[in-house]
Amino acid sequence: MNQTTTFSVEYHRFLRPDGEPEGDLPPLADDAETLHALYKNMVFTRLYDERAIALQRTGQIGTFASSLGQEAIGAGVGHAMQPEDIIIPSFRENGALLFRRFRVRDLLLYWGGDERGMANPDLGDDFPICVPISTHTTQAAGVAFAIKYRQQPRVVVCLLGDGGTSKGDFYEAINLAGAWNLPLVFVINNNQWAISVPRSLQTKSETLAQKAIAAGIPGIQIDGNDPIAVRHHVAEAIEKARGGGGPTVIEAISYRLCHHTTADDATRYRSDEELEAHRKLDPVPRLKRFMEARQLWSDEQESVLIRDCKAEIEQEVQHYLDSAPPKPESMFDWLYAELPQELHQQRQSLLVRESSND
Amino acid sequence: MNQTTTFSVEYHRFLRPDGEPEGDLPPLADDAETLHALYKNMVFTRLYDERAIALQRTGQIGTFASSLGQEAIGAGVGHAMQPEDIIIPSFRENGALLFRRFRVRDLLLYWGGDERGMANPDLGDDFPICVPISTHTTQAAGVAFAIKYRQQPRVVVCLLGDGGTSKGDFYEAINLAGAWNLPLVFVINNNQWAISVPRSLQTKSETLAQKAIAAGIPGIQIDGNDPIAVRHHVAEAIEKARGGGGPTVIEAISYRLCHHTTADDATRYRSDEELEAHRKLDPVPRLKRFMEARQLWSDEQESVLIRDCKAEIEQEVQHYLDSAPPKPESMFDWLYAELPQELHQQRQSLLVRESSND
Amino acid sequence: MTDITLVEAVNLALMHEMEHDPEMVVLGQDIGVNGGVFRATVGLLEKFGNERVLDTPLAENMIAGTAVGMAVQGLHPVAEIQFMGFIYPAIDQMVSHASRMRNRTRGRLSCPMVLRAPYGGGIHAPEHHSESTEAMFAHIPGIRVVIPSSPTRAYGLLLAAIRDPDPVVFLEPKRVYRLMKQAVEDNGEALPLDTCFVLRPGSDITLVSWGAMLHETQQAAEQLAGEGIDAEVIDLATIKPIDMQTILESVGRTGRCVIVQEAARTCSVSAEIAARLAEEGLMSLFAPIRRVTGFDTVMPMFRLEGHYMPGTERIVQAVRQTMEFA
Amino acid sequence: MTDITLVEAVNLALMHEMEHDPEMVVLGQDIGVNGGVFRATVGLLEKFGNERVLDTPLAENMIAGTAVGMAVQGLHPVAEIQFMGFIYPAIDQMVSHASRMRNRTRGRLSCPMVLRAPYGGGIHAPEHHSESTEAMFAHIPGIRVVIPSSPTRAYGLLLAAIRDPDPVVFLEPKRVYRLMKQAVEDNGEALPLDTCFVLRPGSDITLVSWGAMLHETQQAAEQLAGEGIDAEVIDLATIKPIDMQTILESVGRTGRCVIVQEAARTCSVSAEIAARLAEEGLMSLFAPIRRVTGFDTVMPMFRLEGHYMPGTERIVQAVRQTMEFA
Ligand SMILES: Cc1ncc(C[n+]2csc(CCOP(=O)(O)OP(=O)(O)O)c2C)c(N)n1
Ligand SMILES: Cc1ncc(C[n+]2csc(CCOP(=O)(O)OP(=O)(O)O)c2C)c(N)n1
Ligand SMILES: [Mg+2]
Ligand SMILES: [Mg+2]
Repeated sequence: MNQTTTFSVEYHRFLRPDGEPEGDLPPLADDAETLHALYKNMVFTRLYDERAIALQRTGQIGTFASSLGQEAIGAGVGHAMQPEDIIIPSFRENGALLFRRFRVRDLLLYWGGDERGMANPDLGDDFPICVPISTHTTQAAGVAFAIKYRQQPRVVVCLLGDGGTSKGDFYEAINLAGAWNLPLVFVINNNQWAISVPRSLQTKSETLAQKAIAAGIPGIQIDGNDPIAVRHHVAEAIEKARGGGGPTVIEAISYRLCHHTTADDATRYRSDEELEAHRKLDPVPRLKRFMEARQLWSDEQESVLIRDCKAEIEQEVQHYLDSAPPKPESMFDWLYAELPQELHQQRQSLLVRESSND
Repeated sequence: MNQTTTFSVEYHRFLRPDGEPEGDLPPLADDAETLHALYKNMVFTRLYDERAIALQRTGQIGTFASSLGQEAIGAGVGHAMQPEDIIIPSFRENGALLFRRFRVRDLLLYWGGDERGMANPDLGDDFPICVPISTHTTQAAGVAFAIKYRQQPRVVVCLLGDGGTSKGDFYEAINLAGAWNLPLVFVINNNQWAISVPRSLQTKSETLAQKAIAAGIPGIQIDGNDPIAVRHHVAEAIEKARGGGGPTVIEAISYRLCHHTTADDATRYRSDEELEAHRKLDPVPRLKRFMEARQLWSDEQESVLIRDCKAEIEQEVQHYLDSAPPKPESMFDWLYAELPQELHQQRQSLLVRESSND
Repeated sequence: MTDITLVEAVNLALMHEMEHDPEMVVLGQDIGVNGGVFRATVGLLEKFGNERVLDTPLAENMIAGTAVGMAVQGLHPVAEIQFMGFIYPAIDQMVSHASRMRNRTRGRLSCPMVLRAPYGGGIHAPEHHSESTEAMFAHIPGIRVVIPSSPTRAYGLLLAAIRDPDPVVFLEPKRVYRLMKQAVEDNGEALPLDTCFVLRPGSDITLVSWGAMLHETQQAAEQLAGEGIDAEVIDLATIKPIDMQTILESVGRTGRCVIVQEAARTCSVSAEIAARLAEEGLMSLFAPIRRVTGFDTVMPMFRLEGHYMPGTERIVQAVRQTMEFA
Repeated sequence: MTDITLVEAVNLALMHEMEHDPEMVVLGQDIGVNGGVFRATVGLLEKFGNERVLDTPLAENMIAGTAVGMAVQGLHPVAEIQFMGFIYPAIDQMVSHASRMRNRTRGRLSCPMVLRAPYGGGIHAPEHHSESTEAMFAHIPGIRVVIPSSPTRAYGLLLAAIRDPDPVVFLEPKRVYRLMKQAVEDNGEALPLDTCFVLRPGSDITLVSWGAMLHETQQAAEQLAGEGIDAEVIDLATIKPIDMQTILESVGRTGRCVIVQEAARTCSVSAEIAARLAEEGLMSLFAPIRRVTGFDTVMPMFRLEGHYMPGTERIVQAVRQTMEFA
């Protein structure tokens, strides 16, 4: 006896790299406000990244991860989420975080080596940046369970990279999301590199989206440099989850136009040709051309936007630079709700040392 | 732009539960020697399991895991492997281990709480029983790499349960096996329960075989109670791997007719009806009926086989019961190749204590 | 109020808190219909339903990570790891996240979770079922590690652990699960964390232990009493943070100390206590501190576990040697 | 023979052994074309090809498990974990398998693997990149934990680790990677494992340290020499097993001991050394043992890491206090 079960993964794109539409566009493509919001977030993120790299070069923050070339993912995800939804990010989701309630000063504090960067009370339930790859994915399942348990109409969005899909954590998380039918959307930024390791060495699977099949949940591929595709398909998955339809894995195909971080030199391991080829797929000019062709964007709007973004970023940078240094004893003060007895002595010894250093 | 990639998982069976063939049979179905070997192993394993449970009930070994109802998997896997291949078992592969060079006395020593059970030098490169679920799967990848690195025509077979497929280890292992094209076959004994947790709570995926899709490698489902299907498809996957064709995941669908272990009471969590329904799928009478229908097996052969198996098992049990107790200091003597200085004192203190207890 | 065992006390505390705290959920392997392989969660599913009593897929890393997510979101998850031998995949979540959420968000988020696991040897269990690696957790800043040694303390300490606003690793000495019974009143009263319990006052020597080893330690104290040695017995109970005050005060009176643990010796909890005594209590010591511990070997399979685990005799011996020291 | 840094010495040892041992392979993240994020494996791919220099998928548990499998099969894998902060998923394989293969098969199988990882703070790295949790590994029976503190010791100890027939966790103090240079001869000579190195003989007090903290410790010793205090400085080097002979002998002479580590205090390696001194060397102590350690806090992000890590001043202070003790 033979029987065959089949599965499939779909790939979606609305805008060609040159900004020309292909096939039917979703309603949001006609909504200037949405397009402007997406575009603004991408431009702002790119300018922020640039500025942050400059701050790193001058020793004003530490190692920094840019999202150059991948801004459509952050913008699309950020815009697709409702304020009450919860984002559980990795560390390269600058645009998505900025779309939510993270401020540039928060992010600079974090990359400047200061825990206060993730402390802003306005962040609500949004998770802090997660550095250990994919460890946040199972947490996302726990958060999604809590939401479901409380019957709240909220959705969790968890972001990770292509490299992150190789870790057992990711698989365990999507498996639980499926088994428990959780309101949870995973968005993979497949920027095709995990530091120096290309996508082809991570896995033999033809797509990353098909990893969802292992969990019995839907997985789709989208052009991650098409902001309209990202916004549309992420929103669709979020609303499906909100309606009780369960989890989705979305592989957004993009490309890391930058070094891995400021501590990395990508020329060691990838060719200029490859990089140049991918510059042509840049999401920012793609959306701009689309808007321009529809008379939804002008040179003047562009220059106003850039001027405004820069001004806001500078203000935020100044805020960051003006921030008082963290108190040494703060490493004790947030460790537990109440400091255990045995740590009073250690805390005290730190204070004594500090004051004797004055 | 929309594109669709499709994947599939096939299910295979040759013998119906009543032992009648369906569809074309593979050549091995005509080979009396092979059929006898499979049958003998299944009968031996079942008798061994029974005896081991009796030993546990009388306090002569500790907790024991029977493979009742799942004997076709061990037999098929054991017979499909070449002597130079390497088995990396979990803890329920009694039949497969007995097909290789593990003796009943080895297994009883192990379940009797004695490390010497896994020490038999005849075991060659075969791995010891692995208790922590799925932790052996990545090790299997390492062993398969070593074989490939040395260009040896050997194959690694790694066995695990349905519950084991939920662990990240399994996914990380199949992913590496795919990425590195390793000579490695994973056989999942889907006995539909992980202690009290049914298959349906482990994962939403329709099959366990489809988890292979996440790694970009082939996954198939077989009737794990059809010894001919197991032997045929496992051998096919092994020989494919031996020829450089890479890894395969095989989900063998069976049913745990026994308690999880002697420490478990399955009546707490599953119904008699379910159990009874699955008794009808028992692999042992299935193969017997098939052989009988073809005049390849007689009542006399049956009684000789049972007598011989019992005699051999009794001899082995006696060997086990006669084994000298392990030396207390042996816990030090195999810890490192050479005992570090600081442990001499601890070892000495144990010896002194032992001798003062005399 | 009937006499109950330690595992029944665990069950009673879980029942009590589930009833009073709607934010509490339990999760783990086989904890639902089966009631846990040791029956610690028996009856919970029937009473609270599968919305709050969650049989998980088989993945300890996921169990811990999911509990972290639940806790950060304000639930009070109590996750069971079936045996301590399978807890290692959960360490990453404990050290990298559970212990840090409050600190890294300066209090914006926190992680009030409990990770329960039966631990320790002595029940002739299979390989990997007899671990005592509490020290690996005790080294992690930002968490608590709590070990009850009797039914009453199991009840009170588990309630405290669940109510604690920070992550707690709660290790249950499985050899004691059914070793003895005590009258436990289901009054919902938690015992304090971060504090030792003096089980037997004494003036000649201080014996510090926790978990299953307290029973050998108490037996040793009885036996020593017959020899005219009056030992004080302290149950450490909370392994991290350590209540050194109580221990220092005791050793300050007795001048002698033996620490008893089942775990391997090197970098263990007994090492920490001995080190602190050597730092802070050196001048009150009349004799070197002795540690009676498991060996620095792999926990042997069960035919030899009796040789691995410290027994009454080794404790008595160590105390005698300490007392004889002039 | 040119002067090289510690990370270059690691590279030299890897190069040397790859050339002489065809069973040796290296695996890890970014160790191939990229040569490792710290360049420890630079040049290996070019020289030995991608059959022996293996960029793995991103999964530390898998890296460790694969290395276990390779080693059991007789290869000599040297696996890199990119930062110690990401080593936790690998603990399960180390404690449950690498450390047990020989014992559980009574020598039929063994596990000659090395798990390398840069560790420690002080380079202003992001969150999770500054860990020092060597104690969690030092608690595991059946493995070795080795930490070099200079280029020469990195070269000799890494060779020894690779040639050792048992599993070794090899932790490289990343702050020292490029801190200093030494002349290292590529003679393939291993240094002994399981032994301390006396870096500076002295008669007044014994300072024990390892890894990056040795540098502060040596600076402190220099400073103290100016004050007329003659400190002996011992590099522990092999953290597990501990060579207590050398330490006891030293403390037997000096009567005083300060232990310096970067790691959090509780249940750490310094606790073990202090405990053993309190057990075996109590009578030679003129003053309480002091430990200068990281706090029992989460390693803070880098703006505060300087406040967390013990500096020369804290060591000097502790030594003075120990010397003043009457
Ligand atoms: C568990 C873990 N291992 C290693 C690292 C070091 N590391 C940081 S980013 C990175 C690559 C991540 O690749 P990917 O998931 O594709 O995300 P990307 O950086 O491309 O956005 C690595 C290996 C880490 N942070 N966590
Ligand atoms: C990592 C780990 N977690 C938990 C256990 C306890 N345990 C032993 S067997 C088992 C169920 C295994 O189910 P499955 O993989 O389906 O194998 P089966 O027992 O059905 O053959 C569990 C949870 C374990 N051995 N290892
Ligand atoms: Mg990537
Ligand atoms: Mg099963």
